[in-house]
Amino acid sequence: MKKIEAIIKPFKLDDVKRALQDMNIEGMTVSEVKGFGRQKGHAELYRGAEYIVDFVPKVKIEIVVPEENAQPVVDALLGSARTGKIGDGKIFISTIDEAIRIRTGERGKEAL
Amino acid sequence: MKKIEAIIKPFKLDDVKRALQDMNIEGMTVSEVKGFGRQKGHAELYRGAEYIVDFVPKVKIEIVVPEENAQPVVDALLGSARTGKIGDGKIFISTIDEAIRIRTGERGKEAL
Amino acid sequence: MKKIEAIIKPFKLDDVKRALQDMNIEGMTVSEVKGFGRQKGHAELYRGAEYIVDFVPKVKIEIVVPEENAQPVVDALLGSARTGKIGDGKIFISTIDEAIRIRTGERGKEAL
Amino acid sequence: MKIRILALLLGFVLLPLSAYAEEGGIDKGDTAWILVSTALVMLMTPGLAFFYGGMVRRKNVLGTMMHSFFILCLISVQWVLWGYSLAFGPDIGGIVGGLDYLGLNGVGQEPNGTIPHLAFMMFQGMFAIITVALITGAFAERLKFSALLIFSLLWATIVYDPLCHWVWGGGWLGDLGALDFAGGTVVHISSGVSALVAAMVIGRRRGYPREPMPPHNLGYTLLGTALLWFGWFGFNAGSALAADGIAAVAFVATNTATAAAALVWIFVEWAHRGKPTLLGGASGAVAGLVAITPAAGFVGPVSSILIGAGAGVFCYIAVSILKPRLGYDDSLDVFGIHGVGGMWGAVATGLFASVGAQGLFFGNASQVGIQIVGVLATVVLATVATFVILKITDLITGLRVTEEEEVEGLDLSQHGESGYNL
Amino acid sequence: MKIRILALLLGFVLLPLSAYAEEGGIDKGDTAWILVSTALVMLMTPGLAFFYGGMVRRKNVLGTMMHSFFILCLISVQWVLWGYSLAFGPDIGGIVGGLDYLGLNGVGQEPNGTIPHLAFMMFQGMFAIITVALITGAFAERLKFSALLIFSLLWATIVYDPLCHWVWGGGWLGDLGALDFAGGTVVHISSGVSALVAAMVIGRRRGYPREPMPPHNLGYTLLGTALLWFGWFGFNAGSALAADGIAAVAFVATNTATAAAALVWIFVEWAHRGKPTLLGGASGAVAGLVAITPAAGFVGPVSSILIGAGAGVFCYIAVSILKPRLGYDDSLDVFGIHGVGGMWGAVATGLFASVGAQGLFFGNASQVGIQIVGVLATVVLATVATFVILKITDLITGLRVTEEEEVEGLDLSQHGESGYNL
Amino acid sequence: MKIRILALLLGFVLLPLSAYAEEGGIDKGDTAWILVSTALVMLMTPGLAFFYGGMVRRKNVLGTMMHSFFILCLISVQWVLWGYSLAFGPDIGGIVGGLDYLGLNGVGQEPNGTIPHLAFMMFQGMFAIITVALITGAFAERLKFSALLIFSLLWATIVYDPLCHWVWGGGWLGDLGALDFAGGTVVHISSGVSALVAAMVIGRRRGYPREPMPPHNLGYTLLGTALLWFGWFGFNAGSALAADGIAAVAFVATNTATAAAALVWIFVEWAHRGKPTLLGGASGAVAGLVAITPAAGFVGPVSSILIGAGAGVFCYIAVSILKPRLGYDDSLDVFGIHGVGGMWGAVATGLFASVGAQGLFFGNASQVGIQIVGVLATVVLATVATFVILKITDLITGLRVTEEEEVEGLDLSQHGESGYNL
Ligand SMILES: Nc1ncnc2c1ncn2[C@@H]1O[C@H](COP(=O)(O)OP(=O)(O)O)[C@@H](O)[C@H]1O
Ligand SMILES: Nc1ncnc2c1ncn2[C@@H]1O[C@H](COP(=O)(O)OP(=O)(O)O)[C@@H](O)[C@H]1O
Ligand SMILES: Nc1ncnc2c1ncn2[C@@H]1O[C@H](COP(=O)(O)OP(=O)(O)O)[C@@H](O)[C@H]1O
Repeated sequence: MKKIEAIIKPFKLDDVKRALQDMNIEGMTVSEVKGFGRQKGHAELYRGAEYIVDFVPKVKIEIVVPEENAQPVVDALLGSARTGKIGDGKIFISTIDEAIRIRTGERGKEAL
Repeated sequence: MKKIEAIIKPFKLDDVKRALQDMNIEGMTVSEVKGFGRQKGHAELYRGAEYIVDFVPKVKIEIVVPEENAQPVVDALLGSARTGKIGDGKIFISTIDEAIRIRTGERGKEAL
Repeated sequence: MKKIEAIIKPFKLDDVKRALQDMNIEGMTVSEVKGFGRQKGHAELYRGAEYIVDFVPKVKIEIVVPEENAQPVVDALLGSARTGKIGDGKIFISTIDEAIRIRTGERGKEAL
Repeated sequence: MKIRILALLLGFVLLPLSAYAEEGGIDKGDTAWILVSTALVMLMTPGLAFFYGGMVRRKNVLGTMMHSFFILCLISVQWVLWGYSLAFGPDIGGIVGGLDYLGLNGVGQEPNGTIPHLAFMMFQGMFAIITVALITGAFAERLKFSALLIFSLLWATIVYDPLCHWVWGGGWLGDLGALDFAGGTVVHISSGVSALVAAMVIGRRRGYPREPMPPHNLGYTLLGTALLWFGWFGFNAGSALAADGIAAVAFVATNTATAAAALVWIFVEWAHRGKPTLLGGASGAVAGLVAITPAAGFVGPVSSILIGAGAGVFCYIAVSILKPRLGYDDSLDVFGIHGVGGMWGAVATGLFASVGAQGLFFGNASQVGIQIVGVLATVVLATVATFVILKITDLITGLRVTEEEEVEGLDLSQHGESGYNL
Repeated sequence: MKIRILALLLGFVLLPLSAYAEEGGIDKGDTAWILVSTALVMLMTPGLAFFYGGMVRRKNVLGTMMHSFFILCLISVQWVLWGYSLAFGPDIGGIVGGLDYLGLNGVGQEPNGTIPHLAFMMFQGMFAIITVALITGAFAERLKFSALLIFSLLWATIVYDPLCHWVWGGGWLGDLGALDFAGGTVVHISSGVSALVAAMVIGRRRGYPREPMPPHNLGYTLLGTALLWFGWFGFNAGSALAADGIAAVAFVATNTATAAAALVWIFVEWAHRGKPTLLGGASGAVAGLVAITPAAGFVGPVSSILIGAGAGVFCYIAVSILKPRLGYDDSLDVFGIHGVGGMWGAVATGLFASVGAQGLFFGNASQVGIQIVGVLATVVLATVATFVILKITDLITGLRVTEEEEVEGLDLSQHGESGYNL
Repeated sequence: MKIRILALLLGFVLLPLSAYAEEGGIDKGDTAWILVSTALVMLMTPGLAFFYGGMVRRKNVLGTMMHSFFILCLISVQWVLWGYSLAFGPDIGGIVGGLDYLGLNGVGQEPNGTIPHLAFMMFQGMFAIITVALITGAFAERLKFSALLIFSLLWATIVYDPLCHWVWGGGWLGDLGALDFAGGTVVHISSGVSALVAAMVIGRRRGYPREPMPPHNLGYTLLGTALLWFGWFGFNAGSALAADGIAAVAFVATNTATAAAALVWIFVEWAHRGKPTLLGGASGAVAGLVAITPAAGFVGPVSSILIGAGAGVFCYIAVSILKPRLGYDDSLDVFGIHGVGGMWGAVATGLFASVGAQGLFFGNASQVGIQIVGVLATVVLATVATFVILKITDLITGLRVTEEEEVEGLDLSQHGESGYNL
């Protein structure tokens, strides 16, 4: 099994979720993160002083899928998360040794 | 070493923590995430209109253990996080190449 | 490619970020987590009653780098995140199969 | 209220040997009450900042609150410089006040009724402020801040000041006998209708109505509701311009109608959607406050319950059924609550008035007609003028932020600040 | 307060040629003060919503705030329809008021003392509201909303209205000479004791006391404390029913006792647990406000410090030592603060009264006995009636949410809303 | 204000047959107004807790709020026990009041002017409280709580009480003819200058100015601003000590200057940094409130605009340009806003006074000189005494928390509590 981690722009979450649902991905886990990268942060003001916030809000999506589904998921992510502007984010793929569904104890693909 | 990631129901965190402590697991890292899966979200109201929130609050627990401890930890998780209802969550196991304790620079099992 | 995950003390984030920038690491993803480990939590008061909060606020930094950069990054982390007191945190290293930049579709090292 | 001012002035003229005369016409009890009422009405505008600020998305909380807060500052100065003069200066043809009071020239400690003229001026000023602020709910989450500045200044000057003159300043609508105890037409219909026009001219928020845009902090909204309710005692009971029995009538009507409207909204939503909500209660309370405003000093407690109940039902329907059908994006339902609630209140005043004036149910059928004339006149003025003002504003600065700024949120894009660093 | 009403009525009867008579018995200074006080007391109930709402867990913030807000709406209407009549209608056997004032029939602008009758009615109404709202802290985080509706309506009608009549409406307890300046028995003992009964009948929250249930937003709790303290000036000093020296006495006593109680709680917790806490300060302040309530117009500043200090100590002990020992789950310590603080205040009034009445330390030993009779009568009524009302409510709708709903939180399960989307 | 007190006392002496005499010298309208004003000023201190609490980092929110709240409690008691006596007891050499009023001995319901002496005492007490609380912004996020306790008690007793006596209690500065309507020198210059001394003695926060320390909750800061603005009507218009024309003058000046200062700050920041900010608006508003305080009852609306505008400009410069150059860490800009705003206001009073007193622009050149003497005297007293008090406090408990405690935050380290569990 593969774990696909995507760091995306927060306002794209809805589109991404819909794209994944459309291809019958039934599970994912999402968290709020702060990103640091080529996309610059922004300046904020505090009583006439300016300071730079260099972390940018991002959303991380984690999806564990059987190996054969990895490429389609990546394609769906690329299709739905892209705006073409700096900061669109990354996809990282790694290997998962085992998955277990807590409710039933099922293992492997059955657990997803 | 193995990393065990469990996505569980938030109100089970206390039970899970106790179960892990009981088997002398001394470290874990917890974060708040939102899950999407078979468990349906809920409807919320906004001035007479209904909308669906499909992300469900979940807690993610990450525990890195020597390989031989992986199965006992999984068993403890299964024992303590299960309610038997949809949405109990998943356990994912993956491989960690190296672990280092920042304070001492110790590596491997010593670092855990 | 390697993913380096570091769990550090929140107030060290700024130093760590600077150390990584100094070695031209251009991307990382940060999230707020709660840690449980040797470092004890603290007591809080509620109308004359005391209770223990055993989770400690921590920050998790994830950095994906080409394999050859892993050791320098670890060194930078060790140098910048250490206070020498219990609770300084851990570094976990794992393997990433593939990285993709969403904006361009670039893969591998190019994507980082 | 106009009636009362006249009565008070008359009283002053006819009773030169009364207790008032001993202190130069100023009654300290009345003055204490009006000063307090003025402070209470002032607090309503920050209250509105929280009421509105809690309902928007987190990224727009400061931008939304800034609207109310900035208008509090801007119109405070506008009113002193020229607004009060346009509204309450010597009448010019029933349409607008003269410029005699520019910069509050000649407005001092002398009595106006039984209170210092300056106190009357300031009490009225707080009404001007909140009326402009109310509109901002319509275009929350997408207006350029520079547009807000220009729009507010023009709207206060071109719509509010003359309309206030029409009803309370010696203008034609007051002369006609329209009853508006504390500002149903002047404040609520005018802002509600202008809000609808603004929502349509400016257009919907990006993503509306596909994406849900849930309130980010209902605690703020409840806080705002509480401050509005609290301040509205000054608004309505203060409009008696005296600490007397009429003030008590208005106070009781205000509290009772508000409570009834909140209850009814809660029950209707419970029946309709299966759950009673806090936001529903808060929305109903504001609807009730709006509807009782023109009637407050003219009705008894049972009529107040009926007026409140009507507000709960009508505003709920407007907000939850009509709005989605018609498809406009009045972000925070200014029209659905202030427009609809205000119209119902104006008509209801013509139906239920029984204290110091008579409505239809108390034998005076003609009052309803007069009330409807008042509503229509307000609707026409507000619609036309708001449309023109928006077009002018658009020419000068543009109305909307860019799409990118809208996605980023007004807090960062317009103000370079974040609501929370939690 | 009863004494003062009598005095004012007497004054009115005996001085037909005084300044009052010139304006039909209404004093505008007094009226201004009571209208403001009424608004202040109204604000206390939303204040309570924040005081309580900040202390619960995040998932129950709206459900908790909704209790206070809904009761504000519900009892506002109940009071107008029949509550005022039961409390202040013509006395029936010292037990309850007659139905003459149903729907406020006959309650109008005419003077009651030196203020319009409607103003007196509304001032009293705000007391009825907050008393019911206070109880909700006992069953926070687990009550069904439908149960709240029924419980509140029954409790207001069966417990509050008659009890209010006993003490202030011409009933037997007032006749006995019990001193209760602003509602120590009527408001605080009654709600505190009922809260204890409710906590025991409804049972503990799931996980209590094993799991810590820390306050989710102490800023809200401090806001609530501030609004309570602010509003309580209306509650206590307004209970003079005049803007006079007694009002000033009550105002000073209120502020002083509150401050002293907060200081003492802070110091006691500091000594006992090693740290001075904000929640301790807030809790102590409320305890002081409670304890000084019956005494406010009867005591000087130094007595106020002592009464406040006693409240700080006794309520701290009740909440932090007694409650865990006895094991009941009065979620937000209504009994520990209002019950215990109210009883101490009632007795302390009998000890320290020196202005317009005498207590034990000023030579009138019998007053303490009378005070204790008042406490006991209130305890008995509140205990029995609350128990019965809870049983009835249980039959009609059930009292508790299901376990699953409790885990999910009241915001979502009862109201379909979330407190925050941050 | 002193002038007014004299006038009122004179009036009382010379008109024994006037309406006042009929009620023993107490005017109920005035009393109602002062009681309300006292409640309003009380609310300012919790308002300050939110104003300050929103600006610090999350980990210090409770520690910061606790400063204001604790001082409210502490000085409430100190004032009653000995503070009032030091400030308003029989004059001793123009320097300090005698101990006759210890424990409020002899301070009762009898009239002081036209209000009960107790009401005057309490109104003044609220000023003492907020003055001490204002200082806490200077050392936010690093002071030991035990140091706060000692510092506050000493500062109130050694600085505030005598200074208040100098200006209002019959002391030398009032005799000199210094105009200070509601406390420009007594409250704002004294706290602002003491804050600067404290910031320098205690030293910078760890990480300042390298690390940005953005406000954690600007909603709280806006709430605080709203409560301060609202309460300041009591502060300034209440300082008329009567519900009369002067109160109305002060009310209008307060609102107008505040609005103007906020607008100017917003526009200056917009021009200087490219964006108008909410925190700027809030800061400007407070600067305006500060600057108009000494002038409120002496100036008309146009002068108020100018005074407000000056405050906006001068305080902006002090905070955003001067402070970083000089490098001290006055965390929440107490000196930049209260010190600088207060000095500008004191001088501006000497320039613009035209109602009941004359300033430079109205033909009385000497007033400016007197005002400057007042400023200098206050600066000297505040600087020297604050320095000494800090040294004493340091000896007793130490001033700063440890580095570890500072990193952890005051909420946990000093109070064992967390602001939020979201
Ligand atoms: N090497 C990396 N390791 C982990 N996360 C990264 C890395 N590089 C970038 N990111 C994440 O991806 C986000 C987007 O990267 P950025 O360089 O801004 O733009 P782009 O995605 O267009 O290359 C960052 O905000 C960060 O969260
Ligand atoms: N394929 C997946 N990848 C990542 N996380 C998943 C995946 N499937 C489920 N999850 C996580 O597990 C949670 C529970 O899954 P769900 O399908 O609702 O019920 P169950 O655990 O009973 O199968 C989800 O809310 C989500 O956070
Ligand atoms: N086995 C583990 N798996 C995952 N996270 C761990 C593990 N052990 C420790 N951690 C994380 O590292 C943090 C620091 O660990 P701790 O034992 O307190 O001190 P130290 O880092 O000095 O060994 C913990 O708070 C937790 O977040």
